[in-house]
Amino acid sequence: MTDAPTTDRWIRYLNLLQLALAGIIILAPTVWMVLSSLKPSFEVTAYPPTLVFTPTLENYVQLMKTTPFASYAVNSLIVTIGSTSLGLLFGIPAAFAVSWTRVSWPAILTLAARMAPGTLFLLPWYVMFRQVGMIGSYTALILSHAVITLPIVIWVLLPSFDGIPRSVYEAAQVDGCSVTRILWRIALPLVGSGIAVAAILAFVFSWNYFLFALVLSNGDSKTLIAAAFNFIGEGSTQWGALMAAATLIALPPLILAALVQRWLVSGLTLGAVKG
Amino acid sequence: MASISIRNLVKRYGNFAVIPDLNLEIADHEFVVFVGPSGCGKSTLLRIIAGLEPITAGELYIGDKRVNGIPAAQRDIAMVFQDYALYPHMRVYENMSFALELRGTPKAEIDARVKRAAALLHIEPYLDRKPKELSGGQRQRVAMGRAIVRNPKAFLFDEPLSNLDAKLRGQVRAEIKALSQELKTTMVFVTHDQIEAMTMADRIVVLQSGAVQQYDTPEAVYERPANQFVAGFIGSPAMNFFPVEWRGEAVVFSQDGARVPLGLESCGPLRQAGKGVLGIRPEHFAVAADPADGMAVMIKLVEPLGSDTLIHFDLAGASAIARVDPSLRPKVGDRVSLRPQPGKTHLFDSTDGRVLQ
Amino acid sequence: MASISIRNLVKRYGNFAVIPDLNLEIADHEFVVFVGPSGCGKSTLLRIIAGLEPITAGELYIGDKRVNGIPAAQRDIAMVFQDYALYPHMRVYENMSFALELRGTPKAEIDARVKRAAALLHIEPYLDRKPKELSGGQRQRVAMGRAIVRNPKAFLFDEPLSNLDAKLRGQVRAEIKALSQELKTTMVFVTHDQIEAMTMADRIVVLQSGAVQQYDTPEAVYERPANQFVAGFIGSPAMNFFPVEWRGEAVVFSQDGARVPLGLESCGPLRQAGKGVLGIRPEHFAVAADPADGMAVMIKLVEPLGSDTLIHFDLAGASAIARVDPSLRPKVGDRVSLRPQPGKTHLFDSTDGRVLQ
Amino acid sequence: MSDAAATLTQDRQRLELSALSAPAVIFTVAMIAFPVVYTIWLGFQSFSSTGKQSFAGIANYSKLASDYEFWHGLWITIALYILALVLQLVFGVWLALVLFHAKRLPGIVRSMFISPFMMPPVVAGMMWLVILDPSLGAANYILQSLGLPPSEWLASPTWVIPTVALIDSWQWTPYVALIVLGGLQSLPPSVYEAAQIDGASPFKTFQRITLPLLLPTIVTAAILRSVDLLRFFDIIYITTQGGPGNASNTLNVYGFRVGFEFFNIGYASALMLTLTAIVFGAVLAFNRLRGAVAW
Amino acid sequence: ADFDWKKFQGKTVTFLANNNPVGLALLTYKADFEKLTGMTLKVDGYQEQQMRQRLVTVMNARSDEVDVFMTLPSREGEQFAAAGWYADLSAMSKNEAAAEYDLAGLSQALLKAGTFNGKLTSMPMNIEGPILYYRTDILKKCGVEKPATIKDLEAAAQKIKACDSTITPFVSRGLKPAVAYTFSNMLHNIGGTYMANGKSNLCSPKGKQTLDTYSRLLREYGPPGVVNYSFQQISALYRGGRAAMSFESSNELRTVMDGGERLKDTGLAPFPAGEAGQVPTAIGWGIAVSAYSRQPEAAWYFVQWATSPEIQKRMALQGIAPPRPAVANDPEYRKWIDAEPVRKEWQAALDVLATKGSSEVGYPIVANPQSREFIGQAVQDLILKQKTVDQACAEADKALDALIAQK
Ligand SMILES: Nc1ncnc2c1ncn2[C@@H]1O[C@H](COP(=O)(O)OP(=O)(O)OP(=O)(O)O)[C@@H](O)[C@H]1O
Ligand SMILES: Nc1ncnc2c1ncn2[C@@H]1O[C@H](COP(=O)(O)OP(=O)(O)OP(=O)(O)O)[C@@H](O)[C@H]1O
Ligand SMILES: [Mg+2]
Ligand SMILES: [Mg+2]
Repeated sequence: MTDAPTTDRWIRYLNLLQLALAGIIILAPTVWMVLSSLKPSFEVTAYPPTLVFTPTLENYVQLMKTTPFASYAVNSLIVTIGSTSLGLLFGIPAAFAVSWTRVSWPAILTLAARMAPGTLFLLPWYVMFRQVGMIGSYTALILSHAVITLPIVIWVLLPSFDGIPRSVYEAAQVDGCSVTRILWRIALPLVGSGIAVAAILAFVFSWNYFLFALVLSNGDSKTLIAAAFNFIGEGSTQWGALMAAATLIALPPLILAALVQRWLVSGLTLGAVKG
Repeated sequence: MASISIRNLVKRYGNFAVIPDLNLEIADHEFVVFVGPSGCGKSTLLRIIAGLEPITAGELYIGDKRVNGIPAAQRDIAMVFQDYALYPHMRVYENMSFALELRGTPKAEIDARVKRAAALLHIEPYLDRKPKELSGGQRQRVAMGRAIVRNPKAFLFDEPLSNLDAKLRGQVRAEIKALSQELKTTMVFVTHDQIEAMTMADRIVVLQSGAVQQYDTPEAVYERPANQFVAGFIGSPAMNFFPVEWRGEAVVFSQDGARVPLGLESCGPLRQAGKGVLGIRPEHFAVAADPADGMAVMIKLVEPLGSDTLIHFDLAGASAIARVDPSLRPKVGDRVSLRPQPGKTHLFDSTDGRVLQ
Repeated sequence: MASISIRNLVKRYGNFAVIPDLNLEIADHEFVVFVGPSGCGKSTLLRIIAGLEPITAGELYIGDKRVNGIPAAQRDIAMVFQDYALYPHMRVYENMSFALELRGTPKAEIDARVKRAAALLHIEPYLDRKPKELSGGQRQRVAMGRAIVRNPKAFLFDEPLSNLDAKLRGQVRAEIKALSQELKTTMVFVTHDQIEAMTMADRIVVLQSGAVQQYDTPEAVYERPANQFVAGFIGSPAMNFFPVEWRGEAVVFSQDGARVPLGLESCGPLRQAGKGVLGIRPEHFAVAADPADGMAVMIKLVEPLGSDTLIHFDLAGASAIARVDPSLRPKVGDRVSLRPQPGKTHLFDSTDGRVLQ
Repeated sequence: MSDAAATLTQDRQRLELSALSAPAVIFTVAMIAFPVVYTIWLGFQSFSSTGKQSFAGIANYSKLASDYEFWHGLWITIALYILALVLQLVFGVWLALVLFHAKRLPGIVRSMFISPFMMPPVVAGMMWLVILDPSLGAANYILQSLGLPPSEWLASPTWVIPTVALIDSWQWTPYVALIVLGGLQSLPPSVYEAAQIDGASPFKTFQRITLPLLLPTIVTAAILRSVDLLRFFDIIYITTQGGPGNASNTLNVYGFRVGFEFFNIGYASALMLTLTAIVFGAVLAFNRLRGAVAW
Repeated sequence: ADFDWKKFQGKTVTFLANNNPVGLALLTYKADFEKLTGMTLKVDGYQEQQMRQRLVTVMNARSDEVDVFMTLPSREGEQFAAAGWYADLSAMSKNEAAAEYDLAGLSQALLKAGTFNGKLTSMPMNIEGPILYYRTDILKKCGVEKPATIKDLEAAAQKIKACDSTITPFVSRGLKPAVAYTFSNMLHNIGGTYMANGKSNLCSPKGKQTLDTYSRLLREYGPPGVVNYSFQQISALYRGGRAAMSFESSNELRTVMDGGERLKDTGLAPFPAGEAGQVPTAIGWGIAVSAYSRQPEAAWYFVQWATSPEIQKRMALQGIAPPRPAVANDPEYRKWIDAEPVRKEWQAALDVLATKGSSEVGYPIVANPQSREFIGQAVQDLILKQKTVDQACAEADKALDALIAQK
């Protein structure tokens, strides 16, 4: 119905081409991972690499049989959702305040915990949480993971908040909004895509982080990712199971990304402000 | 419902003093219009009153309360922003109801008020739209609506009608005026439109470079401008200025020594000062029936406005404009004889622009 | 330097046809002004010409070239946006030089052109600032400057002067007019300002709901409006309308049967139609010296504009306005006797608003 | 003058704003104060091989200066950092643009595009180890079937760092892209229309409009990547453990091994703190830059 | 006589396990232990590096959270012992043992390897060591005999290379920290020692010879990228049929046989002899009680159960080579061994390990883990031809001397 400009069409083709290229590079290894999880264990490292094979769910079956996969998954979910929520809860207001005041030390401070190698925290945290008897509790894990999620949330949201025209905040102030209200009623709905990105990133980072779980959890509260290591080991690297575990582990973040992707595409809908 | 009092206000951006030192008293219930050239600090002043801009020095009172440290949210002021500043994610209805909601106004009342404002501004069909789906003028009206649904201590309007057509502007202007009389709320209004300024204001503040040039009623500002700046700024087309001298018991143009056909009654001050600047508004030229009676000029350009016609011409080395009756049907190249209407001329000091009287 | 030709243009947002079916021919070098109520589709039309908005149906030619599929960047058109759309990260200078740079204009020439435009718009002091450090009017001038440094096929201006004070607006208006004559570039200009429309346009397009109501010279639009809408829209304050009938060889107000003091020469059409709507502009009332000669009205409201004074009154059940000389010094409650100036009245069909002649 | 401005700004509002960032600040301080103090203390301890612990003064730090592995690790760390950061920023921006323009891409597919960093880094490392194996891996198999010479990838002292950078970029480019995509969404659309009118080609628009407007976001991504890249660990640990030789022995890998494989906690603490200081420096520098490119 | 398995009924013992086949095999019988003793066994299982990380953390915090943990005495024994992390098992192993425990039945070499300063720190769980996996079919095709000496090995590799260019003649560990495991075997076979007179001895003729031979074998006959090879790659390469000879851990048998392709064409033997004959590396995982455990006796109950003849026999049936010669003769186990020819050869090789084996992997010093780095570094430098043998050994010696001097 509408005439698309001709050059636009070329650009579209070019874009499609790039999309395909990026897709292949990005997805090939992932596809390989999924395929591997469907291969018999020994075939993963077969040479030349096999593309045609009879898929088997054996690895998944074995995974479920040999590990309390579901309960690890529940642990992981609790810890990840907890720490992501905590990160968002603390991070959103902080990012907003930093963007508003342009005073950035709080943002840098929260990042400080990410500047140090994670191993630096192992011993002191172990000592610290042991002192209060929290080793093995979800709380300890959630708190430690929030140290990872918090700076991600803050830093990802900063540019989004910066992008909101000041005068919109000002209008809200004049309308009688306190700063906090402005955050919840005005700023937050406008940075939907930022929040979606922050949530995904925080979730993934927390989900995939194993170091803290290593010392702060015990057998019962161990996370999925920490358990995944069990398939690597001298005398027994179980490739198939490892890939199956990896596939399953990558699933929740993917599902989350798919869920919030609606917010990923919709950015600020400006048209409220001149200039 | 509050007076606004500004004392020794200073506002700087970096080294640049937008407002060097300003004092202003706006009485309760008063309708004050700020006018001044673009960039003179009108918006800044409004934003300071609203509490959106920190003050470099000085004091600000709303009612009896010193509000220097008080955030905008607690000043209970409604404002229309020059750049609209609508909430992009809210529909028009929500944009307008938001402030009321914050105040816990009952739903039914909110609805009534929003509907009323929408009707007044002719934006009922758009209540369900998002700002980005509106035209410029519609957005501006929403911004306006957002303010007038409220019942604040004071309204601040920053060029709220600039994107409306004349007809709508006339209507809205009348409604605002009515509103101000009904609510008895203090109003501060920024506009570039002379008609708006003249028709709405109880008093007009003429600003230049952040300083008050004159603060008086519209008639006074028009008829008795305090200085050459005000005289030149108020009135459209602008007042014509000619350097004149008192020479040989008569007023003559400095440029060519030609005599200015002026009644002597208005020459007193010039007699003392020796020289000055003569100001004549375009509408205060009369076409002299007797050519000898006026100054003969040649028409350079004719601008028919429908109701009137503007003629451009050169006089005493300056380009000048006169507003004449269209029935005159002037044409470029025609010669006409003009004379200032008696008692309608102004004289200013040639150095500092102060009015001479 | 190109004509613009719009044929059977349709533009819809969803189900809402902003422009139902529009035809328009703008000649090369022509200066065309779009006027119309807020939301009637002026910006949309401009954006369509610029290539920023896809067309639902119809054809668009710039010069001889069908540009339906051509992206904006290749149409070589300069545009001033209603919402400025300045580049927030560039200084004023860069904002203005960007387009020239893209065209590989030599540095020295860029500099010269930017400086010239900046001088013309009085924004030289701000060349080093970022847009957020400017006042509303200054931003608007930068947006203007960004367009006029170029030498495009056509200029599109979307209310480019709405935030400027009268004086500056007058200057810039004159400059644009001069520019258009110097460059001989096709210009399309949207404005709400009657004076701008009247003084600048070669031809005026009056739009309503996306449809052209009249497309003619300013004089024609003012003096011979094609229909009641145009008559009511052009002119400020707006034309007064009264339903009238042809009764007993005379024109009478439908409402009260009172006779309208009209010369019979202007009643021909009414005689045929039987009834119609009489239009009288506020400036076309004359104060009758002899009270018996006119219609006696009581002044409800007085609006002194300085150069003129508006009086509001009720006539034949409708609210009406007349523009009178301030020397009359009318007061609320005064009674005056008014009569339409002969030959200055208009008659419209009472059903479809078409002009009767 | 500006202090006058400061005293007169809205105090209540400042308080409220502080209250907004307070939870994050307090939480962070509560979580890291003890570890930092404890580690600083550990850094001044010496753990003799017999497990006895004693105060060592700055011995651990002076040892750093003369430790060849430390300086080598620093060099490796920085080389890898710069290489990987540049790769990821360049391709991340590119990917973000491609995704941004592919508006009609179904959500699931879009999510797939950003999937690599959802893969646990350890798994990614294992996977690439298999793929890049010079004699077993698919990478060389593909190269050879295309008639290209095979590469030693991770086994070559010269190529190990570029290869690790590539692996890391494969995994984290989508992450950068995601952040940049978030930034792209918040750019004012009207500016693009102005650029079109000014006659900017798509490339020019990108270069002169998009990129400068995105810079703050890109710098943010760079900050987030910097803190990870300077502490590069997982993939090396899985694939080369610092080898061949010490060609990929980054500071963090080295520090980890000193602490948890060689059990010298004191020296490891000194190493880690030094590394932390380096990261901190980088973050501060980038934060400055962020201020400079804000619009 | 008065030994009572239920003595600590109701107690909970926490076990930090390594998720390697040894640990996993043991834990299949967890329920049996709990039933037998009435105790609760809380298992915390991790992959090796992670387990070590957790252990280091827990121990450095002097936490009593872990009662029992798995340990590799040949690697970290000295260091942990010096740090005082092991409880002394000497007394308990004698006084608190069930009648059927048979302390003496455990491999004495391995017990010795777990004894530091006269303290018995861990009980052996298995025995393992690098052995040569070779392809009978390829050797036959290329007319090569099963190599009996290191020289033979190299000659065989050369012939294979000439006879079938698609196959990797020989593969072993090249990854820096992993090298010591196989390297030590060759060094000992050649007759070298790591230390002499309290100094590092790599630059001795035998040391140099070993460095040269080991690296040359891998450089000339090994796969490309061998410097990153550890068990994973080696097993994969061999299992995939792309290597003729592979020198890898005995524990890899199961991995190598996965898929069944190598079942029929694989031969197994201890590493060929050198000038000093065959001195295979034989190590084992140990199970130790933490010095910070608040219930060492209860912990010991678990340890003794885990290393009891009954359990070790059962584990043996899962392919965990038992550190008890007696178990190797158990009829049930023999039946399992006889089921496959490769298992027979495997057991035969392990028998050699058990009798002649040395548990010395890397330097017999506290900083053993670190010493392995320098061995690996020297080997890698040679594989990559970045240094001459003299340079490489001299550099390693220098670094190792400094390490030895650290006391
Ligand atoms: N995205 C959109 N979706 C739906 N309606 C739209 C959208 N954009 C504009 N409109 C409608 O189209 C009509 C024409 O808009 P346009 O901006 O052209 O008006 P205009 O004549 O420029 O008005 P103004 O003088 O107020 O700027 C308006 O009624 C507006 O509400
Ligand atoms: N952030 C800033 N930094 C520096 N100067 C600024 C800043 N904001 C505004 N200014 C300057 O302050 C002056 C006053 O601005 P203000 O917006 O109050 O003008 P205004 O009277 O509202 O003009 P207009 O009629 O054009 O809207 C202008 O000259 C403007 O350039
Ligand atoms: Mg302003
Ligand atoms: Mg518009």
